[in-house]
Amino acid sequence: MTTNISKDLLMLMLERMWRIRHFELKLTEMYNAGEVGGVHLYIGQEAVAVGACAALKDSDYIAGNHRSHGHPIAKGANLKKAMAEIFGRIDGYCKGKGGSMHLADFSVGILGESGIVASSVPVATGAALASKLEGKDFVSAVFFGDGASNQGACHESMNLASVWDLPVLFICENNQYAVTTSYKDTVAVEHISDRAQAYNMPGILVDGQDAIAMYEATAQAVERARNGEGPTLIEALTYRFEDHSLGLEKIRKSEYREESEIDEWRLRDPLDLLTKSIVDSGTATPAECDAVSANAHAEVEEAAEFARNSPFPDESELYKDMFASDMPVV
Amino acid sequence: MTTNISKDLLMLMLERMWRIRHFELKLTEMYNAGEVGGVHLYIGQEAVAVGACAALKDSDYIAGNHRSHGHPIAKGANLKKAMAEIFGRIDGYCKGKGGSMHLADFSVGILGESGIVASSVPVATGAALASKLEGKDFVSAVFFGDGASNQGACHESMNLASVWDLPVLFICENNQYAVTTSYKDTVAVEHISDRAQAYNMPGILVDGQDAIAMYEATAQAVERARNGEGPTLIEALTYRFEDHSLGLEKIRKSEYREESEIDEWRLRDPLDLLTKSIVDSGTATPAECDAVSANAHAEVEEAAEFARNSPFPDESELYKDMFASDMPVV
Amino acid sequence: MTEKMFMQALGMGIAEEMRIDPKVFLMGEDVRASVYGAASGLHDEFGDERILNTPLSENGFFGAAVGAAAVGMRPIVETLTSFMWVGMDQLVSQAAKMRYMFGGQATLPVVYRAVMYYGGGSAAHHSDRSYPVFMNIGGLKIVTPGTPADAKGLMKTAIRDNDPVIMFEDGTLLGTRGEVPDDPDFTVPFGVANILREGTDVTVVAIAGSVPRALAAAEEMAKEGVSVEVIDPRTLVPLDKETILNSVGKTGRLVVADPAAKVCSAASEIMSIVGEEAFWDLQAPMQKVASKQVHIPFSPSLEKLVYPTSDGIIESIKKTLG
Amino acid sequence: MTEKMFMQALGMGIAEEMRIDPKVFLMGEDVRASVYGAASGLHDEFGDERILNTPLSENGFFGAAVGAAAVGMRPIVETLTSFMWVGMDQLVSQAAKMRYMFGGQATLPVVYRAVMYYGGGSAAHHSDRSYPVFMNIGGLKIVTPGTPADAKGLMKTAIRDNDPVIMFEDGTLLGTRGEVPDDPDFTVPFGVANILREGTDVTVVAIAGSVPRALAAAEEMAKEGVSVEVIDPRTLVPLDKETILNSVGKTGRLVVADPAAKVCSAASEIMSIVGEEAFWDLQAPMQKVASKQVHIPFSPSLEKLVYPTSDGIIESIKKTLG
Ligand SMILES: Cc1ncc(C[n+]2csc(CCOP(=O)(O)OP(=O)(O)O)c2C)c(N)n1
Ligand SMILES: Cc1ncc(C[n+]2csc(CCOP(=O)(O)OP(=O)(O)O)c2C)c(N)n1
Ligand SMILES: [Mg+2]
Ligand SMILES: [Mg+2]
Repeated sequence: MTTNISKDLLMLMLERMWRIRHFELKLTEMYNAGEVGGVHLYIGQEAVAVGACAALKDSDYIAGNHRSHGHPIAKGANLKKAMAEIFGRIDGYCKGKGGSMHLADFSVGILGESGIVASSVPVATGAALASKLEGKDFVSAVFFGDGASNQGACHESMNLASVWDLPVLFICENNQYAVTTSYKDTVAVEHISDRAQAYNMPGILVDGQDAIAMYEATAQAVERARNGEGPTLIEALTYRFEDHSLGLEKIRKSEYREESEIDEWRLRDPLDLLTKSIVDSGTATPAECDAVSANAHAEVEEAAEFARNSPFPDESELYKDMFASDMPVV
Repeated sequence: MTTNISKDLLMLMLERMWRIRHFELKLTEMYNAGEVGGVHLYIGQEAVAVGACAALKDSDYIAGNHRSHGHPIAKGANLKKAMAEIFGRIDGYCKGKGGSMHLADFSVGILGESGIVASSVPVATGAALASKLEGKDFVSAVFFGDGASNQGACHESMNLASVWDLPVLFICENNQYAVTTSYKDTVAVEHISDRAQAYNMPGILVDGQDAIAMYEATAQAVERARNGEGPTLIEALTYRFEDHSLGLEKIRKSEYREESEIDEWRLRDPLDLLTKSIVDSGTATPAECDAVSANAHAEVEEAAEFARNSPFPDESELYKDMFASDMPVV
Repeated sequence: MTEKMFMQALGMGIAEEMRIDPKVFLMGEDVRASVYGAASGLHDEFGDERILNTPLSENGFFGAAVGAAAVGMRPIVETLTSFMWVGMDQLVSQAAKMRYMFGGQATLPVVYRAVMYYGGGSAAHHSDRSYPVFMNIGGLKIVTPGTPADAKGLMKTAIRDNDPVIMFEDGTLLGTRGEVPDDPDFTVPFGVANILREGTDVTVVAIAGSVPRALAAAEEMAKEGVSVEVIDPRTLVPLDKETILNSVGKTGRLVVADPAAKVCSAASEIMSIVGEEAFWDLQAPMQKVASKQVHIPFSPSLEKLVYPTSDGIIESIKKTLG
Repeated sequence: MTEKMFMQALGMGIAEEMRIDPKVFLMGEDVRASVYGAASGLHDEFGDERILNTPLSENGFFGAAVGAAAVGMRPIVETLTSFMWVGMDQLVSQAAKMRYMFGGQATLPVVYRAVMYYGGGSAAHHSDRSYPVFMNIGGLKIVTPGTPADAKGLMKTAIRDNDPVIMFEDGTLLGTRGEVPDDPDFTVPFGVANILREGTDVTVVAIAGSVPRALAAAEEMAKEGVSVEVIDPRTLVPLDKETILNSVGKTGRLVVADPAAKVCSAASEIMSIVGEEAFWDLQAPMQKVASKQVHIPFSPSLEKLVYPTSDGIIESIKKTLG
């Protein structure tokens, strides 16, 4: 895909995608070594979050789900704090209280990942409501899966956002499966983006392996949102290359997907595709691209080291943060 | 509308519509006299339930909502038991435990009205699931409002019914308002029936004042359902002639609808329209039609008398029916 | 001080806070018309921008309130207790848990106004009194005003509070009258019980709609020479244990009157605390006067058997006196 | 009798009942692959028709189960406790209330299997132990098996029962082992507590995952010459009050160990009953050993502080001994 995106932005996207990839690979390694618990890997889907977040500003908000490392890293999360959180340490984003599924960084607009499928969809809609009520120009975007799209929360939020013209982007990452279940068995229409018709909003089907396509679709939707023209539903066709989660290996054995299908999707690795675009367009050299990866790798290693060395939260933390006010909980 | 519906069926529809109308008028009278509490009147919408239920058999199921007298009467409920229930008496359908919003008669397929908006939509979907799992040929139909259509329960049920091809009819009674709020302010699309596209099922827009049109649309959907072709969404355009409920008179003062709008809709009274069809087509004489009304009126008077004379449930009933087994509850 | 109805007092509290703080807004079904009463006049004063009629989508707009609060607004959400089941996930998974699981990053100043209609033939689908459920869940402040003055003062505190709060507005109290301070600075703090009547023989802890019933019972018992102390906890989270334990320390006898269903009720909780922490003070079995463990029957002949009454409280007081 | 894991015992119970009764079917997310384990092998045996993978629509399919049950099927629904919030309205407004509000017309033989993962770093969104919530709501039978044999026997009873049942399957017990009867006629009745160990000095009522911890504590105390009676109520609705009251009548001392959050917990309820009905038998303050009133923190250093432990139970036993 040819594009007129600046080199800076392209390289930023490449960097964030590599950060995610290396982050997830490192976690796999550490999981196998017994250093961390089970997590949901974003490998294969990097272009979705990164392409989308490249179209957002720091002052814009995102919210995510249980497949929970890609979105915050794409939005600019600090790898050390993210890793420390997954280690359950005091220097983590949530002081170790949240863990892998609850990364958040309110300071750069990351309203948080969420373990209950589709439960951050209404929350992101509410952030957009605040933008509208206060006449601000920030937008919010929420990432959710093909499985999540079947939750009532999505219907209610999309309808609400549309009748109130809220500046929110509903980004459905259709990675084809919810755990072992194909979306073809649970979604009544061909494309989830077709459901946008039911809410009188644009429904855009995007190649989720292509970061540039994701960026462009999102940028368009952001513009609409900032202009007060309301929400957009973006369906990104993508694939998770790995198991549903580290820790659910046994499910792989149930053979809910063919090896050949996985192999085919792997041919469209989002990192390869973006690198190729960058190189083919003469934007950067292969060596420059390799350096981005190497750098991200080093950052991730540092983050892991940081996380390992951070202490566990101590007993005094237990009741803290239940309430904003310091009051006895019981 | 010309039609090849049998005289028997037309007269049955007229009878049930008059039963509903007289039932509601009697309740209004008794409410004003302080004999019964607040209820949601179905006046103006009679053609919807009656037209739809005319296309169903006794072995088919229906479920309803808070506007709760029309559906059961349309499906063949006993007026005495219905009235006694609204009086909270032991001879009522639910021994007085349910009241106006919870009429039910499982013996003729009335799975019950429901006070929580949209909450019987999944239930009706489940009845249809049973039909499919057991290879039975019964269908189920659920009545819900324009307001209710914005609940997640509707999305989840319609999607589920479609992916599983369940024999269920989603009948949305668009009476234009949810309490004081126009559906135009809460539904993002022009017609609620347009949402059917999002579930890959037929969406049919029907004149809900026209019992024959309702019958025909429903009969078509029933046929599809019995043939294993799955669910249908029917949107019936209708109007409630009275306030949201007896007991919420003060809301009328908020003037959420113009007198002229009410007057216009009253010109299309479903009883007038059906009577005219019947008379114009030579199916029956005006006198025959009047007799139907008079008869229904007498039945309602009898039902009121029956209800008045039925005793209140006594203390021994309090814990009964919490559980099927006789066990101490506490 | 002016005499006001409980419902008006709630509305006064909201209006005063909306005047002070432009971040406060009210959303819910038909709030512009104020179907439930306490929002009367607000639409006229604050207009469409701050009084929002929502679609019938409780999970959606309960959650939208969380999101709006998370980025700095101060939403008030109006609903009935019985409709909270529909939006339960957003209340529990987001409103209640978000702050803790994000290590304190989220500040959620949102007030859910849960009107509890019961006692008037609303039947099973419209009569829930579910505060014990939210007490168990944790992370939400639970407010149960028992008098018109508290209705106003606690509402104002709720709106100013930086945590998610559920105001359980007791339907049987909405029409009660009492003196309500006009002072816009008047607030009632959370976590401080109200000793409505001092006494020395028996402690009656009365929640929400039980408050006037407990006071009537105390009055009645006074005629028989029994001195009853009546305590309204006002907020169940945080709970002012201290005041209750001190009172039992003085009286040695405890009756808890709670309109919630009796199993795992607020009454159960308070009794479990006293049975553990003030056991040696107790001179008689504790008495629970809560609702019968049934769904709410429509028929008045059955419904009247369900809730705590003055007579029921009197009977229990007598039991503790042996 | 064969030694089985708790999780296998649950599956055995389901399989046996499905063999007997063609109306029984299982539905839930990814149940064909048995992501949560206890449905292992069922898809192979019973096929697509009776093992249904649902969309991610808890409110929708929880309610569909009610509808299917209302017209004669016997659905088993698999979910996690934490996902029940999403489908709460159908559980409360329909499953729990329908029979009563329709005067007994609806018979709803539906079993909700709520797996409770906690204690293993699942964090706030996946660690709920919400049975006290459903105890308060009423209308649902609440089952909390504490041993593999009970897992099977109570599951079979649940499936045969004509009321809606929630089986709370404790994640910390899924891997425990024990003798399980092979007899397909073996069932465990509801409302009959299990006296797991007789004793004379202190009564410990232990719920779900607290059962092995209470037994370990009793074992430990025996070494110190203290005789502890350990009672597993097995079902919280119906609750076998009798057995608990009789035991306290004998020992005079009560400890309740409950993995639920402590406020308005099952422990609170049991203590409130004993404090009212067996007060004169009590010789010491009752002791609640329940989870701390916080959302579940991810970090193991914090999470381990939350739940009842054997040590915690021992400490409380000692407190009751003064
Ligand atoms: C409400 C709810 N139901 C079920 C689950 C269990 N669960 C976790 S992830 C998942 C599949 C989600 O699928 P999808 O939305 O497509 O996201 P993906 O995992 O494919 O990224 C399920 C069923 C959950 N976390 N929340
Ligand atoms: C979940 C839920 N939310 C709110 C209400 C209060 N309520 C009762 S009827 C009603 C309006 C329903 O509108 P609609 O579905 O269009 O039905 P109509 O009354 O117009 O027949 C509302 C808001 C309710 N009963 N249940
Ligand atoms: Mg997916
Ligand atoms: Mg309507």
